[in-house]
Amino acid sequence: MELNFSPVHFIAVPLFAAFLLPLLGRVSQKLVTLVPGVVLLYLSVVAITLFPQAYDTPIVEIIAGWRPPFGITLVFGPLAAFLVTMITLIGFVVWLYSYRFIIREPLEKYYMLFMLLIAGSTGIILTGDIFNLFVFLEITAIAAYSLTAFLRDHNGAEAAFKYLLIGSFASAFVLLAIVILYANVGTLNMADIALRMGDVPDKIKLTIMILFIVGLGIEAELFPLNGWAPDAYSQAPSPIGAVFAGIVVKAAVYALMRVLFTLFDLPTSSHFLVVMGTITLLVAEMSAMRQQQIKRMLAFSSIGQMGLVLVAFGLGTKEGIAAALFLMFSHAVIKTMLFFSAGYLVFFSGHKNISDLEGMGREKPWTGFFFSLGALAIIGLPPFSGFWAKFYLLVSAANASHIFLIALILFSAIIEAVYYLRVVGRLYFKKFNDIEIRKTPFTGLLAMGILAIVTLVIGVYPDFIHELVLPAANELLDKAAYLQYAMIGQ
Amino acid sequence: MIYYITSIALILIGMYAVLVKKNLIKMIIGLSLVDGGLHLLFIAIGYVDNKTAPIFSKESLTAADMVDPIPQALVLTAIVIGLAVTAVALAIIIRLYDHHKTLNVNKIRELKW
Amino acid sequence: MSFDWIKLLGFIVTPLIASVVGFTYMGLSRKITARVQNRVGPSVSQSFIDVVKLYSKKTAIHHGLMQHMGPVFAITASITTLFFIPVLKDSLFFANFSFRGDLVFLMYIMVFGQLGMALGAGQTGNPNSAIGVSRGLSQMVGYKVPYVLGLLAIMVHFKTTNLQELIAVQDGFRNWMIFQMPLASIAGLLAYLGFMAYAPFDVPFAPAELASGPPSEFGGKYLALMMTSRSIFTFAKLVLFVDLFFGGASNFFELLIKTFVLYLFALFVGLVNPRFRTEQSIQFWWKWPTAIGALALLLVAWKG
Amino acid sequence: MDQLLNIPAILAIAFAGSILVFITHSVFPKLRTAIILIFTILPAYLVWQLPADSGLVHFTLGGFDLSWGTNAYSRLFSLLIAGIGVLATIYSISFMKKRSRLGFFYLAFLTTISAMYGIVFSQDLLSLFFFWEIMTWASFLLVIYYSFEDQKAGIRYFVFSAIGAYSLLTAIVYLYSFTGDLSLAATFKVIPELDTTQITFITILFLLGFGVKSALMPVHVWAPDAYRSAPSPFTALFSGVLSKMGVFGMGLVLFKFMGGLEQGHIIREILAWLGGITALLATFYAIFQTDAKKLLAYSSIAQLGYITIGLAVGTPMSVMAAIFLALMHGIFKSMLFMGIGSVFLQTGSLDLNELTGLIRRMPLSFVTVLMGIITVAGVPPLGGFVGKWLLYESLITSEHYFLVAVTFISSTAAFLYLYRLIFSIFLGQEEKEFDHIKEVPWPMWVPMLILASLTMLTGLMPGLFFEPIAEAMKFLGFQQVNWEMSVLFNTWGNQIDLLAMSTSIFSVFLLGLAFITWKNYKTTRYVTTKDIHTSGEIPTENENLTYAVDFYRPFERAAAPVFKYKVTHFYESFAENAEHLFDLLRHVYTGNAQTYALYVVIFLVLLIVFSGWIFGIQI
Amino acid sequence: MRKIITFLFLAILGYYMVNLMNQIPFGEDRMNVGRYYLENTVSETGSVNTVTSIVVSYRGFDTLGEVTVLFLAATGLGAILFDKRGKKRRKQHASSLVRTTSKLLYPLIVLLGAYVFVHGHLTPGGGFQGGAIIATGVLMMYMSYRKFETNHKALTIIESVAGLTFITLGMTGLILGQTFLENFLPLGTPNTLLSAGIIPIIYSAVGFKVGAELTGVLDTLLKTIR
Repeated sequence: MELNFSPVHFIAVPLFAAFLLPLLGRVSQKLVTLVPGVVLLYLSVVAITLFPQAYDTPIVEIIAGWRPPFGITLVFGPLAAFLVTMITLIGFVVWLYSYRFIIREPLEKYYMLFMLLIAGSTGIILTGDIFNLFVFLEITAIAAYSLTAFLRDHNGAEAAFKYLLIGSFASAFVLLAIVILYANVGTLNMADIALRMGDVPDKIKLTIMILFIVGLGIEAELFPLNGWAPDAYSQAPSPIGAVFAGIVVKAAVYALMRVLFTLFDLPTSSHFLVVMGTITLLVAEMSAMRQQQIKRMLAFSSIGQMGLVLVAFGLGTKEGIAAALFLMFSHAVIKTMLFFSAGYLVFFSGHKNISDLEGMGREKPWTGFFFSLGALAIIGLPPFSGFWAKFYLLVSAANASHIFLIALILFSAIIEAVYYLRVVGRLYFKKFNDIEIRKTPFTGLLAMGILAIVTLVIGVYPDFIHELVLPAANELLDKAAYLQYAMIGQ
Repeated sequence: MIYYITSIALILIGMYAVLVKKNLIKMIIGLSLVDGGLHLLFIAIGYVDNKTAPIFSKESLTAADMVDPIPQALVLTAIVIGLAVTAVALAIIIRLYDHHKTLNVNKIRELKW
Repeated sequence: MSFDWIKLLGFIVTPLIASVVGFTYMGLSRKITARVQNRVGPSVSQSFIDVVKLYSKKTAIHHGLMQHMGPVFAITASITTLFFIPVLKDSLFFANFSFRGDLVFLMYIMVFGQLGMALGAGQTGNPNSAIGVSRGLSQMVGYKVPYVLGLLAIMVHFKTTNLQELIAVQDGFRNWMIFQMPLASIAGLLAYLGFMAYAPFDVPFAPAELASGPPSEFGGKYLALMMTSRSIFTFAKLVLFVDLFFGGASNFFELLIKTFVLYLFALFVGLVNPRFRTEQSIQFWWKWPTAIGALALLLVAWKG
Repeated sequence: MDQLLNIPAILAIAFAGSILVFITHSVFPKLRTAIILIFTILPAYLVWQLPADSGLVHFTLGGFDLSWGTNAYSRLFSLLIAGIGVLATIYSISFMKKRSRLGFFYLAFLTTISAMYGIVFSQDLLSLFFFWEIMTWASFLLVIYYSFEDQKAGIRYFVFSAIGAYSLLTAIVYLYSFTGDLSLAATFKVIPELDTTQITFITILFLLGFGVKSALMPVHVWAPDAYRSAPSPFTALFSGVLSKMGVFGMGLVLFKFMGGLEQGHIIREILAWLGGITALLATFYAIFQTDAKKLLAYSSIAQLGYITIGLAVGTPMSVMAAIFLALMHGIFKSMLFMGIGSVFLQTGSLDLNELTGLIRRMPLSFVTVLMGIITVAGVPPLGGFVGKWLLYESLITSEHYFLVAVTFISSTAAFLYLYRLIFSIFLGQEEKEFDHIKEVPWPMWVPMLILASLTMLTGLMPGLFFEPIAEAMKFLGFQQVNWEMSVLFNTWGNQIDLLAMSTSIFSVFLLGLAFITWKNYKTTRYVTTKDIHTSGEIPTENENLTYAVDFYRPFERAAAPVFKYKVTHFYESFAENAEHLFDLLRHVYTGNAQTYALYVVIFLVLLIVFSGWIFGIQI
Repeated sequence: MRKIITFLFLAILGYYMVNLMNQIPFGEDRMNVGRYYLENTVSETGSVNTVTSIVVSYRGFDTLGEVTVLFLAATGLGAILFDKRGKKRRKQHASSLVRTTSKLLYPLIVLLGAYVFVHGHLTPGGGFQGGAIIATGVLMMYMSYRKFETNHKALTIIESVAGLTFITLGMTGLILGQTFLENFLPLGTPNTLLSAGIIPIIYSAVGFKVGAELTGVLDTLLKTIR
């Protein structure tokens, strides 16, 4: 049945589930917790079945039967396929983890927001229409605000407010950019815009690009714009922290890159990205060094990783972008695992501070083990996926002959090693006493285990991912081809 | 042109409110000001001199004498989004008020560094 | 290697001669010291009497394996050293192994004995022995510096590390090393004082302070063995330095004269000097002798 | 062909073993020992079976062509790993019996061994680095195994290894950007074609990378604490084999990579002098340690200094000396650490001021340590002498006069700490508190004695080692390497006949021993060390006659100027300041929402204003 | 201090924006996609209100997102303010005048709202506007009567059902036609109520949804005020 083979499912099905959940809530809470999992599983199945097709010939889904540029299209090329698959899989694991982790009311609201978040981020990646992208960006953002404030005992509200304030600045700038863009090209389909971009004066083009950079850069955690990130990450429920690191930011970065690479081709923009990425990386790692709260530390570290991703994109070469995608994948997996284990550590010990977690590794051997594994992996040690990500990045940097950049990256990696290993060390010494032993839920362990296995397998045999990211990188670079199929030939 | 100026002025005033006012509610008002400004700007861009609304209510009307419909359609969406954001913001502010018993943004700084 | 019995005979005779000469020198040293201090002093044969007495004595006690083996280590070292030193110039009879070894090896084998003695002394658990050992080893680090520098200079200059060849190059009075390479020789001779461990460098044994230091727990045959080894070792050292700096000796007469003069030199230095503390002696060696040795080495290195 | 498949098989078995141990430990500990033994001995056996020069196994991973294979050089080191690895594992089994978290321990332990196999077998830079890093983190886990206090040491170790590894990585990617091919063979070909600055840059990076692991000054500061913190069986492996990986790498760099940098090149000289300084200073530091393992750690640093000198000087003789010393150091240092470790196991202390008089309690350990220190001191007739002799002769003949003086002095000073080690632990007064001490069980002393006999053997006929070493040096590019079974000779034609030497030594020794025993064994009786001549009266029990504290005070006073400066302080202050800087820097994140918003606006405005400068187009 | 900095930067920003806007002449006709819409909307969608046709048909996907955003707002509020629902209300009633008037007007307002979104494809206005009008009516009632209650369950059910209708329509389009949200009903004659295919249906669904959601939001907020 061709129903299965349509990218629109990635958006429609979660929405459907989200709308359905309140009704199911009337029936039974069990369903409320189960249905999202089923949906995400289904989506992953769809993604994997669509995969080869997308890599063979990109699927362009027309909405409401209007050809571009008049209707809205969903473009499901290799890049989109890669990221969407990643998002659905991560989403599924997050659900697996939340299944027993989120036990406070309102359950159904949590899962509705979660579903909407998934829908939004997949929408960002799939859509071929700039305004539609804005809409989905907003959906993701609002869902994220609400989820940040979900826990009522933490300072969730404060974090959410900061996030919302900066986030609405972001939306304002993006909208402004779209307005000016529309005023100049009179169309909204990205491919069409790219075609008409030629006769836009450079200054206006540049202004639009700057507005996009600032607006999307806020979501992508560019350095001076990422004040919201640490708070949001650390205050949101642990699975949501994982979702931020693994899904939301990735979608935002995709949006930024899609806009920069497809709409604009100003030559020096890439160098700008490299510089900003490096600054982000360094500042984030340095701030992470002195954090007391474990989740805050993780937050800063993932900001740093995003900095790396930006650097890799900024290199602008094919292998650079491939490295960036690889990095996105491995970071999504590892950081999710870290957030999960940290979540359980904090949950069981009842303390957020690293100094209070001493000996937790002995109380909770598996959780501690997964945390240590994640730490080793994210530092970039073999045989974990992090190593390959870093290696590809460095190789591409070297081929672009940025030796200094390599030095900086490795310096930051050393800082990272220090603060992660501090935590790992603390976990295993000093028996932890004042704690009543509760069993770690099996689903949680399963979730972490899956991620651990993934990072290990990718670390030993990176070709799985490496062969996928190359065409994806190609798509981002090969503008002509994109226009060709996004406009369906015209 | 005056429309442009006005809407830009609105945007800037809103931003000023957000950046300077200490009261959370006022900051949110500032945000909606920014939104309003943006929407006006969009509409203003879509406007074409002495054309009418894009509704074929009478047979006599042709496509030639109508303004650009797209901005209006988009602004409709934008408005709704702005509304949603404002609603969530207000809800968060209620929570903040419960937690900190103040609306002064400088006093709400438990998460830092 | 073609093995002829005359050599084997050499292996047996050389130690004997060495011990005899060594004991004689010891006796002489005591006599001379006494005369200088205006005493009568024991007869020259005293040390022979001592050692014979000790050998015939019945050893009563021991403190364990290492004390048992320490003296054996010591004598092994001394005799092996002797074997590898050409006692007489171009005489097959006393050449023994000296063609098959070289200076670097000698430097090491000479330490071997001290190590064995130190181990033995350590076993006895007498604090004095331990203190003596610690001082001795510390001093060793002191005087090795100029010694090594001087020897290096010589080896480098003549492009050989073999003692035989070094003797060969200094035949004839004015070709003695001390004239050919005065600086190196001076450094070496100053170090030689340390080797002999007479005053002012006798703090390791420090008679009357440490109760004769490392050997203080040894009695009977142990002590006898150690005394023998010491005498042989003394002789070996003297011969070594004679070979190094004074052109070796072609017959016993010459050898005795040279060695005795050298011995007296050490002795008189000791007689006119008070005892240095360990660090003083170390610093003494690390100042001028080292400088001289370094200078010598520099000159050689610069020349070729 | 099956020989080719062996290498992946070895690595697979080894790594699988480590994981299997981790699992079985938690499931059914009964099988643990068996599995450990199987999965250390089987790979070792396969390594033994490997031919000296198997072809390459080619495969691509992650888009890079990788290749594994053996050559004479790597085979030499792989045999070292196999031998010491097996012995250390056997030793560890009864050493670690009483400890907890054994699964964790053996996971890391076996992983380290396997990673080292990987390092020597990998014929391309990527897999070299890959295994290198695995080795690093596995050993890090072992360093922090014992307690929270060791964590500082562990992190210091990891940070320095990371610095090294990352300079390695930089060099690798930099090279790759020229060659586009990671295999060693291709790299060797390409490097000479680069210009000198590039070669110098790459070489320095590589040397830094490998020098860290082999504890070269000034990047040695991690070593003492790390060696001290790690459990003794692993310290044996750590200092004995793991540090040799650095040597292995240096050998590759100096003789294969630096095609452009001939003998006497400035880098070689600097490296040699670094090694010399390392040897000297490390020895002096070692003299004043009161912790047995730290003492040995510094001594290892010094020994590695000698090895570095030998490699850096780079004449055939010196290289042979270096590799021989490396092997010897692998043997005697692991045996010393094992000996000290067994003392630690039985007494629970490593403090030289506290331990005393264990000789009659633990004779076998004593013998081990005795042989060990004789070897370290380089006193004939044991194997250490051969290496030292070769090194000095090579230095003299290659006109590194002052270098040889420095090394000689340092090796003379080595006597001090060696004597102190054996004296304070085994000799001296026998105290009551150690009366109950027993000798360690056989799985611990058998490996020690095996190694001890090895040192004896190498002392008599070093040719057994010269043969493979000569092969390895052929691989390194030394065509004609002369050696004989038991005669050492230098390029001036001076020689030393080890057989003559040992015959005289042993014959005299046996004669003397026979004499003294025959004379004494009936008559003498054993008395305790309390019963000594102290000016006539017998000391009472509680009278302290042990002379151990500040054993070398006079020497310390004499050598005081040397110890004024410690590079550690520099690093620590650096780290401290860095952390303060970071702390300052993260105050950018003032928790104020408005400030963040302001950042956004400011950033936007700045971008617009300076757009000309940033993007090239002024708005 | 902060004020000055802010003012400064905003001034610069404003300057640049005005500059920018100068390059975009006001009131000029620069449509290209828009023209296509204007020309073909009647023939293609059968809706005479181009804006509506764009909102619902050409860019229907946006509208789906839009609805989602509103739904999201309602859900988010529910999640954020979960544990403090329905505590207290205002103390006193409004004046009787107000009460009677609102009681009179309330049905009319709701009716008007319904009219607006049903005729979305013919007249200005549509689902959102209609929903908003309905919500206003409810708000009025809230203000006048203390006792006034809306059935929250009912509201949520309406939201869900309406949303489901929207997506189901889309899916039906996907099944019957080729694409999501494709029109599968006859277009009918323009300017009559039953025309423009699925547009009125979708708009009615949207109307219900928006009305219910806004009401829900108001309900939540009102009931949490202390």
